[in-house]
Amino acid sequence: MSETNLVEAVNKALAWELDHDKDVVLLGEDIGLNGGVFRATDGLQSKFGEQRVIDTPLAETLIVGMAVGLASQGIRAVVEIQFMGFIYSTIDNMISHATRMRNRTRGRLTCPMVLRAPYGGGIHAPEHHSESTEAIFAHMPGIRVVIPSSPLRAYGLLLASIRDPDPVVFLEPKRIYRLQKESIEEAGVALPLDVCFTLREGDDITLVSWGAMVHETLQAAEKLAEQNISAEVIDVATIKPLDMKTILASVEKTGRCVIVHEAARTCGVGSEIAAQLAEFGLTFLLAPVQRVSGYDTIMPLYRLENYYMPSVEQILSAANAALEYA
Amino acid sequence: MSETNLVEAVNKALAWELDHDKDVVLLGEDIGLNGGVFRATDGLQSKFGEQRVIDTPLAETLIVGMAVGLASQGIRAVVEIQFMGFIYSTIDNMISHATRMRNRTRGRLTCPMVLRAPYGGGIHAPEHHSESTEAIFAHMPGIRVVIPSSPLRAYGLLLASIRDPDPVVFLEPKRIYRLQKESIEEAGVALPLDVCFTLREGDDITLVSWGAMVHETLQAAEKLAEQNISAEVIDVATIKPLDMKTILASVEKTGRCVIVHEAARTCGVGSEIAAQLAEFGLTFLLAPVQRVSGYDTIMPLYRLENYYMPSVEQILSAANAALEYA
Amino acid sequence: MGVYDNLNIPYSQYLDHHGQLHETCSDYTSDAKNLINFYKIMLRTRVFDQKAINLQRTGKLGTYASSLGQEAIGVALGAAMHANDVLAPTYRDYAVQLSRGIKMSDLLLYWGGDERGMDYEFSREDLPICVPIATHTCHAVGIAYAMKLRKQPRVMVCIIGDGATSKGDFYEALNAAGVWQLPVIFIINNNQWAISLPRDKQSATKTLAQKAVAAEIYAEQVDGNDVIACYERMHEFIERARTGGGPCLLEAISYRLSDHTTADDAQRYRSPADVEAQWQFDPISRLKTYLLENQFIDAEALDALQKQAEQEVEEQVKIYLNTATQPPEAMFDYLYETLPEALQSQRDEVMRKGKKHE
Amino acid sequence: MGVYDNLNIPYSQYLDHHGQLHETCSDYTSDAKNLINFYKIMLRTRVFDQKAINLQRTGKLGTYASSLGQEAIGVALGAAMHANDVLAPTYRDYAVQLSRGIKMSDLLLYWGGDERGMDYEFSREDLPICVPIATHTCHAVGIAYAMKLRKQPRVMVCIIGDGATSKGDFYEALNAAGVWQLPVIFIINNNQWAISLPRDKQSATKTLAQKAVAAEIYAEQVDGNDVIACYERMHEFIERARTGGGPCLLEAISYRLSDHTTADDAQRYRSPADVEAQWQFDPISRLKTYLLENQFIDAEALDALQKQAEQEVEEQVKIYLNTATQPPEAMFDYLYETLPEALQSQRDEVMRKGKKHE
Ligand SMILES: Cc1ncc(C[n+]2csc(CCOP(=O)(O)OP(=O)(O)O)c2C)c(N)n1
Ligand SMILES: Cc1ncc(C[n+]2csc(CCOP(=O)(O)OP(=O)(O)O)c2C)c(N)n1
Ligand SMILES: [Mg+2]
Ligand SMILES: [Mg+2]
Repeated sequence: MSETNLVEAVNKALAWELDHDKDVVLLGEDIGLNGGVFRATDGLQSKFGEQRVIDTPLAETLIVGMAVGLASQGIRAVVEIQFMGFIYSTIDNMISHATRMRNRTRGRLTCPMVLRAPYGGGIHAPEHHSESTEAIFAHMPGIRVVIPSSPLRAYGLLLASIRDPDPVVFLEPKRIYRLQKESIEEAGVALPLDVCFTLREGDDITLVSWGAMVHETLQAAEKLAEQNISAEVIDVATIKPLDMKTILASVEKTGRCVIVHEAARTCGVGSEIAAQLAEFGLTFLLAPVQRVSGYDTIMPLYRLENYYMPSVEQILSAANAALEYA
Repeated sequence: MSETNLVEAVNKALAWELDHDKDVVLLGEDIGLNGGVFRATDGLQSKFGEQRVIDTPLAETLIVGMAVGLASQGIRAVVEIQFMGFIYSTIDNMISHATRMRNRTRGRLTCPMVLRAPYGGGIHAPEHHSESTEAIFAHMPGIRVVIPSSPLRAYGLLLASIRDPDPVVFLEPKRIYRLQKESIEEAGVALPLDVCFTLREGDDITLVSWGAMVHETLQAAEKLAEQNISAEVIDVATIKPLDMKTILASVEKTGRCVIVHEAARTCGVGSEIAAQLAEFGLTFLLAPVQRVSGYDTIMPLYRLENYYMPSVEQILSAANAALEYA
Repeated sequence: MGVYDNLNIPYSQYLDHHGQLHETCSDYTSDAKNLINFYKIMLRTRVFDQKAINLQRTGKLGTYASSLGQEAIGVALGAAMHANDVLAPTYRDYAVQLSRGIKMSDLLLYWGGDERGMDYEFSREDLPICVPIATHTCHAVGIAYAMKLRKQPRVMVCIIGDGATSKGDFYEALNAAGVWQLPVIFIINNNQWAISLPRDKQSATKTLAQKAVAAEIYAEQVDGNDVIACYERMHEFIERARTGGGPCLLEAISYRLSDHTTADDAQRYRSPADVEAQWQFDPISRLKTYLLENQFIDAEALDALQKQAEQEVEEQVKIYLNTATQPPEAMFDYLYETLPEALQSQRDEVMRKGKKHE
Repeated sequence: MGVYDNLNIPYSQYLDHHGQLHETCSDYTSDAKNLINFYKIMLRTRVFDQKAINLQRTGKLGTYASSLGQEAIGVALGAAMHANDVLAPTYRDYAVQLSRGIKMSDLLLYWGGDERGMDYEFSREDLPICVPIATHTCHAVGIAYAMKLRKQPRVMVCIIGDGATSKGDFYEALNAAGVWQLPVIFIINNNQWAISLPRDKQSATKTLAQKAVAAEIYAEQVDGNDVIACYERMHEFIERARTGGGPCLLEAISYRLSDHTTADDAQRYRSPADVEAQWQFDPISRLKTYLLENQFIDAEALDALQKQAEQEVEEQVKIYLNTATQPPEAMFDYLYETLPEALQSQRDEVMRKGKKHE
């Protein structure tokens, strides 16, 4: 047991799998001696060698292409893309190959790989370093998209993602890399994929979120509690495929829902959740589903980034609108 | 005036702009002598020269990167990507540069370019040749995504897209390239972007669609009319930004809505429309919004593609479910 | 005239287009049995190819990419590779695929719109046909990395076209192969055309082989219509890589005698006379001349081979035509190892749709 | 030992690291005035750089990428380019940006999190700083294409790092520039490191210049810490391109004396002693030696230049620090030429948010 923050939890999960499965390799830029720009792979190269913790040339298409090839040989490649802003040149390989290798060969070849990337804003990073474009991956068939929001979930979900027999995009909310510490038992126990985590139970309203925004959402729930409003908080965690069962059951109970995410609103994952709530929950919805999200703008440079990102206040005002709706 | 099918309409719009704006160039693979694999650029190179109708090396990243550079010099580059399945390596340039050139330079440089690609299934094409991934582009800020569904709209909307001062992704439903002929007056008159086209008025239910699926949707409306049900049919046409005003006004009138698209369901553009209907139309929705769409699977090879694509029957059964909902 | 004319990339030709041998063969290619085998597979490939085009023309097959005139490259490669080496092919590499035991019926199934055509019975680690140009070059590097990591004496072979050499993927792959000295061979089937784009508009380089200079990878050119030279160079490259010698690149110069695919009409962009003139370099006739002139085979035996090929193709076509379509829910059955619950209802939906259409 | 050791890519050095001249200068670099101007801009760049790092350390600037030790490349380039040529820079090219009239206050605004730092007052056709590595190489090809199409006597210059040479974009751009013989110069600032990856792990090639062989583009190497050699080679390349001579590639060999950025800690992956040893090659001191030894300048004048640079930087910092933040709705105001109606409500929303925070 040790007190661990989110990025350390990532490191521990990687170390565990490298240690227990000789077919796991890591690859990415600056992940070796440098330990990754956020130190997620700190110390792993010296422990597991340059052959398994691979510093690659500066070429993202190559990295994910290699992962597809490695995976076809049964090697579980865990890729680090330095920032989500540099993930776009990997989309071709993800959508044209990784997601469909099993399908197109009718199971002859598979693609057990993980595409890790820090994502999101809020750390005063330079241009292109604050992207939240998870919806692009969530639209791809044949994939899982997993986003942890705490050290414990980072540890357990990353283990599950590496062990998953299909490709997983694992997005790490870098704003909360060092926000919070939790005790992690380093026993290699995975958490389940494909299910939401209900972080707080409540009866009056359901707040649905993922990634760093879970923290603002929890704070909003706390404030609502002060007003004697009991909010249920759901961390979606696996945003593809969606565990709508849990979300629908909650909204059936509360009748009201606010979805909170940092990504741009239009065609974000929030739209899918809202659409399904409207389709399957119309009878029990007591108020329109609200989305509190980033805007449909380019993520501004850092002086304005706080205006871009959803605030506790915005969540509260959406929640109040939903609660007051008659 | 001449009877023109959709792909010929594209050709005529390109020819008009090349003729009337010396700053327009076309670039892509096999668009010269070969006239493009669908003949959309037939005859244009011999008329306007190799300098302006440019056969490029086989490199999609280059092509769209060049378009960004050309556009920064005020040259309106109209790019043809041979099939949407080969568009993915252009995403990096679209999201990291084209969409944000104006924003990041505060208007100093802009990106008036068009990214054309044939898209969708239904022509028994080989693997990777039947993709419908418009939602990826619809999620990008700073962009327009335009999809014509008839020769007339192809002509007018493509002219508008080329003249638009910002980047436009122009997706051509290849299944209907030669389905229908319309009389086109070759006068260079553009149609408006950013608005839906109401193709058929009705009071009982709203059917919303775009691209090739508009035709199945119209057929479904015809069948409903035989049952004395009057369906309003909306062709969204510009799927980003969305003209929700028109859609909301229609659903306010009818109370019921079915959205029809060929792309995978999860995080498709249908989810955004449904989410907004649920948010702004909850009071007048008489039934859950239904989505009839492609599945969240890899587009199957052609033997099964008809099972993948929404059918008139599926639209009818969704419409009937919405109509019967009490 | 290029900037790097003094580069002197080696070029090999053993058997010229008159069927005359100019170099000393290795034991392997001195053995008539092996040459006859080359001939046999080239022939099978060509008969298959013609049949596939006919099937397409009569509506029994989807769009098909012909390998006409480029059979030597694949047959030589098939002979030079070991069974447990791995191949990453394009859509025009039937010759090597057939050599590696991929069934004609599977190739037909693929072009006939059925994913089961990629579930090969043999060479099960080979990648399926790659359509997005050059993307498989990076997969090949990953596979070669796996081989090196596991210290296996295996070699990865990746084939691409001349057009593919313009794509960034190719270069990223080459560079990485050079950095890690991986056991991977890149073979460029330079058939002079990328659909309608002629070789000289694809790149200003005098050779395509010299692109390997950008990664410090050894490269050569070979007459791609000369099955003997192809075999000799490929064999050497592959065995060198197998024993730790690192990556190599081979540009095999050939010509696309057919349209790009059955959906293409090459007369729009090149003259039939130019194509006609290229027939004199046909890889099959030159080997035939050589075999006959050296009495390695006689006309009768050649006839028998032709019949045998036709018969095999007919049988395979029958298997293809008799393969029932998958049920619609098959589109979900290999999407994930276990279908997520969220997708179960979609699978049910398409099953119902299937029932209605029955 | 590489495979292509006989390539003989030319390498130029005029001024060695002791400040000794070994080649005959052109009229331009024989003129003390021009050399003093080189010195001045290198100095300004370095003073600016140090100040920016201090601002970052004291929380007044975001992450910043230092150009320490690589000033010669940019200053030479700034002198070799015409005002109406176009530059596509990386995030480490302040020396050339300052030469081209980009204001320090704008560079600070950019790193200080404000888009207005990319709205340059001069050189308005230059691309803004490019962060996604190598993507601007293809933009450069597009711009050069525009110049050629319009028959303008202008030249496009694109700078990239050693790491960027591994990206496919770079190669696609090179190849296209070769095909169309465009007026574009690619300059590689080979500072030996791509964050933590040393040059020899980035590519197996003996030189980076030889990557141009893959596109049949002429290439040379130059001592990137020798401002005179840099200027001579760049001037020749640029004027050649201007008069229809086509593209070239120049690898300028330098060294990153700083951390990668202020967010980096280079001690994790390279020893301080190695960095220390590189200081002897510093481009500024060698030019200083040369100027002093040849009595082109005296110590007093040098002092004055130093003071002048410091003063200018102080003034520019003041402008930066006094620039009020944009209103929140600024994030919508240059998204499209005209904001689509669908986004109006979001703009209103962020304005309300702004009001609340006031
Ligand atoms: C990334 C990508 N872009 C475009 C295409 C469409 N396309 C299919 S084959 C082809 C030409 C390929 O030429 P080459 O590499 O020389 O191979 P060949 O067909 O001549 O064997 C093109 C452009 C594709 N399949 N993939
Ligand atoms: C496509 C992309 N991948 C990763 C990064 C993160 N990154 C920023 S700078 C850098 C190293 C660049 O090295 P080099 O090209 O040598 O330029 P230098 O920083 O040394 O000037 C990396 C990996 C990026 N900006 N873009
Ligand atoms: Mg070819
Ligand atoms: Mg560098």
